[in-house]
Amino acid sequence: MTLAASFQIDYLQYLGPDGRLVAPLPPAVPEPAALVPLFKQMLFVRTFDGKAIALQRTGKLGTYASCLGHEATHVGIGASLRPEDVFAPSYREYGAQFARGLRPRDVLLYWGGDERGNLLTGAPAHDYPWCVPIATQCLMAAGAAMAFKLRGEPRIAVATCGDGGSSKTDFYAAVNSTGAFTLPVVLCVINNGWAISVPRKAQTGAQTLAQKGIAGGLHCLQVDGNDLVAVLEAMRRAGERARAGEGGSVLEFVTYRLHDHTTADDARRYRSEDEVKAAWQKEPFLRLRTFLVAQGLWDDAQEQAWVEECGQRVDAEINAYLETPVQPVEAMFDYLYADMPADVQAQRAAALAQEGRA
Amino acid sequence: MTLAASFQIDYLQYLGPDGRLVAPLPPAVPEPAALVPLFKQMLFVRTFDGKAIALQRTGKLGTYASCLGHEATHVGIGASLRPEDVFAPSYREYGAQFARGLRPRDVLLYWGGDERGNLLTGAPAHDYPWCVPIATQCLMAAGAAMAFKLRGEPRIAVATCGDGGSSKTDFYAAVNSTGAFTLPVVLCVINNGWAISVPRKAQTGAQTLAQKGIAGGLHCLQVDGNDLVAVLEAMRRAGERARAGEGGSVLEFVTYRLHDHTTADDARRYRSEDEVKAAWQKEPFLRLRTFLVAQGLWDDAQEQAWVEECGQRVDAEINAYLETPVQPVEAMFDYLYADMPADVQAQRAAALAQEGRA
Amino acid sequence: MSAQPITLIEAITQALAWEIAHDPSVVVLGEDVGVNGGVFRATAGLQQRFGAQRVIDTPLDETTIAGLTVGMASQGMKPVAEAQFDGFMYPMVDFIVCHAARMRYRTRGRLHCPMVLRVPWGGGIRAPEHHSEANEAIFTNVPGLRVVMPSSPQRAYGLLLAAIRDPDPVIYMEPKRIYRQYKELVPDDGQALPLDVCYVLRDGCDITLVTWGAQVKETLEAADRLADEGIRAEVIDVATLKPLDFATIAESVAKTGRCVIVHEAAKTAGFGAEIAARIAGECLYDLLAPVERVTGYDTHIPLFRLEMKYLPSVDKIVAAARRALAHA
Amino acid sequence: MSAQPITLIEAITQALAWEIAHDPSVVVLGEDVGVNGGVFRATAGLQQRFGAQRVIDTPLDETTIAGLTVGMASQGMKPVAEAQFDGFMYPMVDFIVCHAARMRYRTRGRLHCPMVLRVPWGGGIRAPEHHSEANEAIFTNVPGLRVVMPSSPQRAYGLLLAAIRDPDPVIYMEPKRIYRQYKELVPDDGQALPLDVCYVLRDGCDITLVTWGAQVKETLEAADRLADEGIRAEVIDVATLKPLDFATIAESVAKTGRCVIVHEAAKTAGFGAEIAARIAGECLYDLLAPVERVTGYDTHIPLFRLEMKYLPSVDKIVAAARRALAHA
Ligand SMILES: Cc1ncc(C[n+]2csc(CCOP(=O)(O)OP(=O)(O)O)c2C)c(N)n1
Ligand SMILES: Cc1ncc(C[n+]2csc(CCOP(=O)(O)OP(=O)(O)O)c2C)c(N)n1
Ligand SMILES: [Mg+2]
Ligand SMILES: [Mg+2]
Repeated sequence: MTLAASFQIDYLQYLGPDGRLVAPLPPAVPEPAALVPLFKQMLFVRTFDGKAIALQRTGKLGTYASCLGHEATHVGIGASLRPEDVFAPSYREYGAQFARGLRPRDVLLYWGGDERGNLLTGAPAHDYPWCVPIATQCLMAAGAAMAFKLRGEPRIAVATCGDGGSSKTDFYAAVNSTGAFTLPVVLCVINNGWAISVPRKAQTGAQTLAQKGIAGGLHCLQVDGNDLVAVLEAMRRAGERARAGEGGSVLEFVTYRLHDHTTADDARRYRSEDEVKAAWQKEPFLRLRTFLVAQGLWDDAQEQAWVEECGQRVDAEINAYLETPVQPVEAMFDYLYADMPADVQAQRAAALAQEGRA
Repeated sequence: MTLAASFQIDYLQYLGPDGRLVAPLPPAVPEPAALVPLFKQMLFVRTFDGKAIALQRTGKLGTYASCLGHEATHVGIGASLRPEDVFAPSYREYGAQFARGLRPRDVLLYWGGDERGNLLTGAPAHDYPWCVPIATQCLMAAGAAMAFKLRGEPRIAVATCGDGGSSKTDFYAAVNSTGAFTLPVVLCVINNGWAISVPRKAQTGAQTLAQKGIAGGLHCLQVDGNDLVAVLEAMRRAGERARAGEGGSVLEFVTYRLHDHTTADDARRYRSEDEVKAAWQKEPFLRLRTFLVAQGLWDDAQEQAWVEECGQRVDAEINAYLETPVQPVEAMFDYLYADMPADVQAQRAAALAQEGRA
Repeated sequence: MSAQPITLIEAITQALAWEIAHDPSVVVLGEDVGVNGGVFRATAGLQQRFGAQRVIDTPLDETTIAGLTVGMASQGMKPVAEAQFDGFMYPMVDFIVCHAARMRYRTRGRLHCPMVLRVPWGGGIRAPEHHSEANEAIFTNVPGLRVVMPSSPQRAYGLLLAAIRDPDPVIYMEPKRIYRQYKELVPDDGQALPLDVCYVLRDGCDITLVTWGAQVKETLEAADRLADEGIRAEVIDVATLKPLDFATIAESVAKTGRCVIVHEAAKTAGFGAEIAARIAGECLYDLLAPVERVTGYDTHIPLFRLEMKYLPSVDKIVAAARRALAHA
Repeated sequence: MSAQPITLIEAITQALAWEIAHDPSVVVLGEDVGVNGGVFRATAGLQQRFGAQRVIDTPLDETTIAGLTVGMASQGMKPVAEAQFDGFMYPMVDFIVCHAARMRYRTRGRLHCPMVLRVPWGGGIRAPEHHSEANEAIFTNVPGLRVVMPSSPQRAYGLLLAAIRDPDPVIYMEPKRIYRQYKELVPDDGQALPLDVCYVLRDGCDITLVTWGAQVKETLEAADRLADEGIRAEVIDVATLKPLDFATIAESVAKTGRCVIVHEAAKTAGFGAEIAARIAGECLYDLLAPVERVTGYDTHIPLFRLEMKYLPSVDKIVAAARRALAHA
């Protein structure tokens, strides 16, 4: 018996739950002050999230997927991308998308039942829309990266999916093709402990989700996803590898879904309050705040001002959403084909007639 | 940075290409004499294979997939199963199936365009038919194993697929579910270097195919698939784990496809003669023969007699195949549903009428 | 006997419970079907009652669900799998077409696949993308399958029992929009319904309205509206699309001479086409007017702000019926 | 100008070569399309000529092929993917339906998928299982797709160019049985054909025969046989199933009053149903006889010892035409 191959999965953490560094700041964070704008983004997205949930509860929004607890992972991923890179999200990574320029109202439009949310106004026009069929965005990202590679463009493709998503065959196909073609892809598995009611341990027998990348010969890392520093550093490493033509990565960000799966879900059915309480001890916001305050980079007055500004900005976005008129009926037909077939034209006319607009 | 997990992939080999042991015989082979009947099976299947190719060349068989070079892996897998286990093959593992009792004529019937080959007469009635959609048999095997586990039956499910097949999402789904449910499954990846014209290295960036099992937390082993002893030992280990409820395995058997992909293929288009010549140096038959002769367990006279018997047995099977009348037209309808719907009945009647048999 | 009237989805739960209790080879599997009882609560309480060996949460992969189901079914179990929503069935197509629908045929009857794939189907519940699709046409052309669509609590119960007991694969499509529309008394007596029978929900002699699933609601309302005008519409709930009980439809068209087919799926190559084609082939001389189809448009069902404009409606059905009746 | 007449498959190779040479965003990908030139030789010589950056062998996974194709297409390339055989398309359904067909719609035109999926399709070549399927009905109900079926070398060339250039996803189904049936002069001039036009291959006034793909061969032979009896059959090659040029069919039926639809796929809910349904809805008063469908039976195409008994045949088409003609 000889050794054919061996592997190890490292776990990355810099800022512990108590807000203290467990290791020196890595290259991704040259100085603590660099964290302040990202901390502010985290607070912004948390404000947005709370207001979106409230909006849904009043019946003014459809089903909404909260991002509570994922802020460090989401914002850290978003901050690590360049505009020319392509981002392929699942459905709750608003923090990453805001970092790319997305208007909050577009999130609301999407969950409000209006396709125009997917215009992702403000974000790079090549970014992928929200993706409901789980993990398919990972394989699309691999295809995008293949386009970049074939054209010799210095761009990378970054996809996110959940712990549940990492069970999906499309995720594995992304791992496989990223490795086979040495594609500039970063697959971010956001392990928040749950896929609706199914716990992480029911998804797979693997000790870590990061190790799934071994199946494709990829770079793999498990990361404390509640530690913004670790997220940034993991993304830096994976990004540099990808940009250098050294291939793709699977990064597992360990975090926790503090809210229900969506507003249509009731997590009390399947998980204990104790578990949620324990997760709150490790959430990403407080630890970073503690750190920044200790560094003299943040204080209560700043926070109060920023919270207020966040609230106002989100409210303005909510109003903009609420004031957006419904699309006309012909919108159903107008984006189906570049050249509308005759039968579709006829149906479009019939739909207009049905509205008395013939 | 701390260590989250580490893994290693061992390579198993006992009998080197020169026919000498590189390590003492393992538990799977208590004494060299145990190898003789399997050696004879290898010779039988090689005889069958040559005659099937010849039959195809005369137009008396459809496309046929040769198993030349895979005999140690195939026979070794077949010999390791119990009748109550379920075997889910792809399409060229005749050696394994003969070990389970299959009549050679059924192989010919199948490739001869007759579904009755899939009756697998002689083999256990629960075994799966040949499977054309690549690697789907792996996931079916996981489902079978799930049935065994739920019913508390001491049975295991063994599937084979190729190096190409290990890229297929269904393979990954089998790995994932085997791990998630701790199923008694052995996934045998028969790495014969090629998937039609696509070489192993184009399939994946993984150093070994065995390591794909790490993605599901499975037991993984890379095996010299031309070494019958190693095949038997790998199967013994995986089988014992599975039977003990310890979960599934991915075994990579490294061998070589010495023939064209099928009789419809021309491998000279895409691979060099040198490569094939080098592969013949490592093929499974000669090394085992050398070993058995050195052990005084086999000689030319025995071989001559056995070759002759193999030839006669195969010829008899070929004749039986050639004499099998075509199924009547109603066979198209009779196995579609247990309770034939009225419309199908009407079409059946029409088909009979078309034959003048109304 | 259930003392209380129950909804369509409760009838599904009741049927599952009956069959799990009475047949040890039945298992339920899917995403969130266990402790959570399914995102629509179709399996509510079942894991608690029958245990995690009978009601199984799977990893999040529809290929896996389909493959495990085929594997279990072909080894003697009767799995009832759930696809969480219509839009997530597509990865199951390969196993359904290549294995479930063919196992018996391929092995000349040696192995077969007694399985059910349940899927909540159709639009109109203000759900996110891919939660509102009508994709029955993907399955109706596939030999070896049965495709069933209940539209009432009683039919949901009886057809699901039949589907589970049937030795061949059944796609059981649940009209999610009417899961809780109304209640019916559904005796919990284990009585199955036939898998090849259309239901004449209302007798009439002027025009035949043919539909299935949630559109039964609008179609019956359209029949009411037509009745107000003195037009007696016969309403047929196809219920079992494959195999199709065309005889019942033909009999009705022979009587009325006019037919409107209503379905949510896109028009082109939707299953309504098959019914219209059968009429054109077998009932031509009975027809007094062109066969009308009131369907979804040939576009994707929009997100929910516009979805009701996509779906057939009482107005559209009534208008089509009037067009058909206008022919001499 | 190609000096020599070429076969249908050579016309495909010629179209691919033309478009790779003229549009740098075109790439070909699939299993064995590279050095091996495809299992049918459709891509023969292309990798040698244009390099491994333009003609790409993929890992063995159809989900991967579909996903990479959608990813590339939505980022500005024009990938032409190959599914090796019809029976291996099913794992692609999810990406085709959920992403390729929807990307433009979902993003209100921001992203789109200019891609082609080529697939050798149909029976009659004595191939193994899953190498002989006719599954166009899976795609014809899906909004946002185009479904194209060439049946001659010239149409193969012009339609493939059009498919690659079209900014939306096209399923391009190649009738493998007639890949090498006959040769035609196919000028290599880069001229595309329209993607929404049926071809009237033969004029006639007694009956309309509608078909597509390899069955064009039997249908034309049936028309010959009918001509021997003095019956003038009009033969229409649908060529572009989706969108359907129904006007051409309607015009013919208006003239002949009789129609036989011929296809290889199973009858129930096959695409022939859509054509018959359109006739029943839009041409009822032109009909002199019931619409006939000559199709595969509602069973799986058998392995090759029996497959010719499954497929439509000249005899079956002629018999159906005679039935239609027997009506007054
Ligand atoms: C193919 C598919 N199957 C099922 C669903 C329904 N669904 C939506 S989210 C979800 C769970 C996802 O869990 P995970 O991947 O861990 O992501 P998270 O929601 O936790 O961020 C499920 C099953 C879906 N959207 N797509
Ligand atoms: C889903 C699917 N795609 C494509 C094919 C066509 N095909 C048949 S065998 C083969 C290559 C298989 O290679 P591998 O898995 O290495 O097995 P081997 O033939 O070498 O034993 C391909 C592409 C198929 N049968 N099924
Ligand atoms: Mg999760
Ligand atoms: Mg191989």
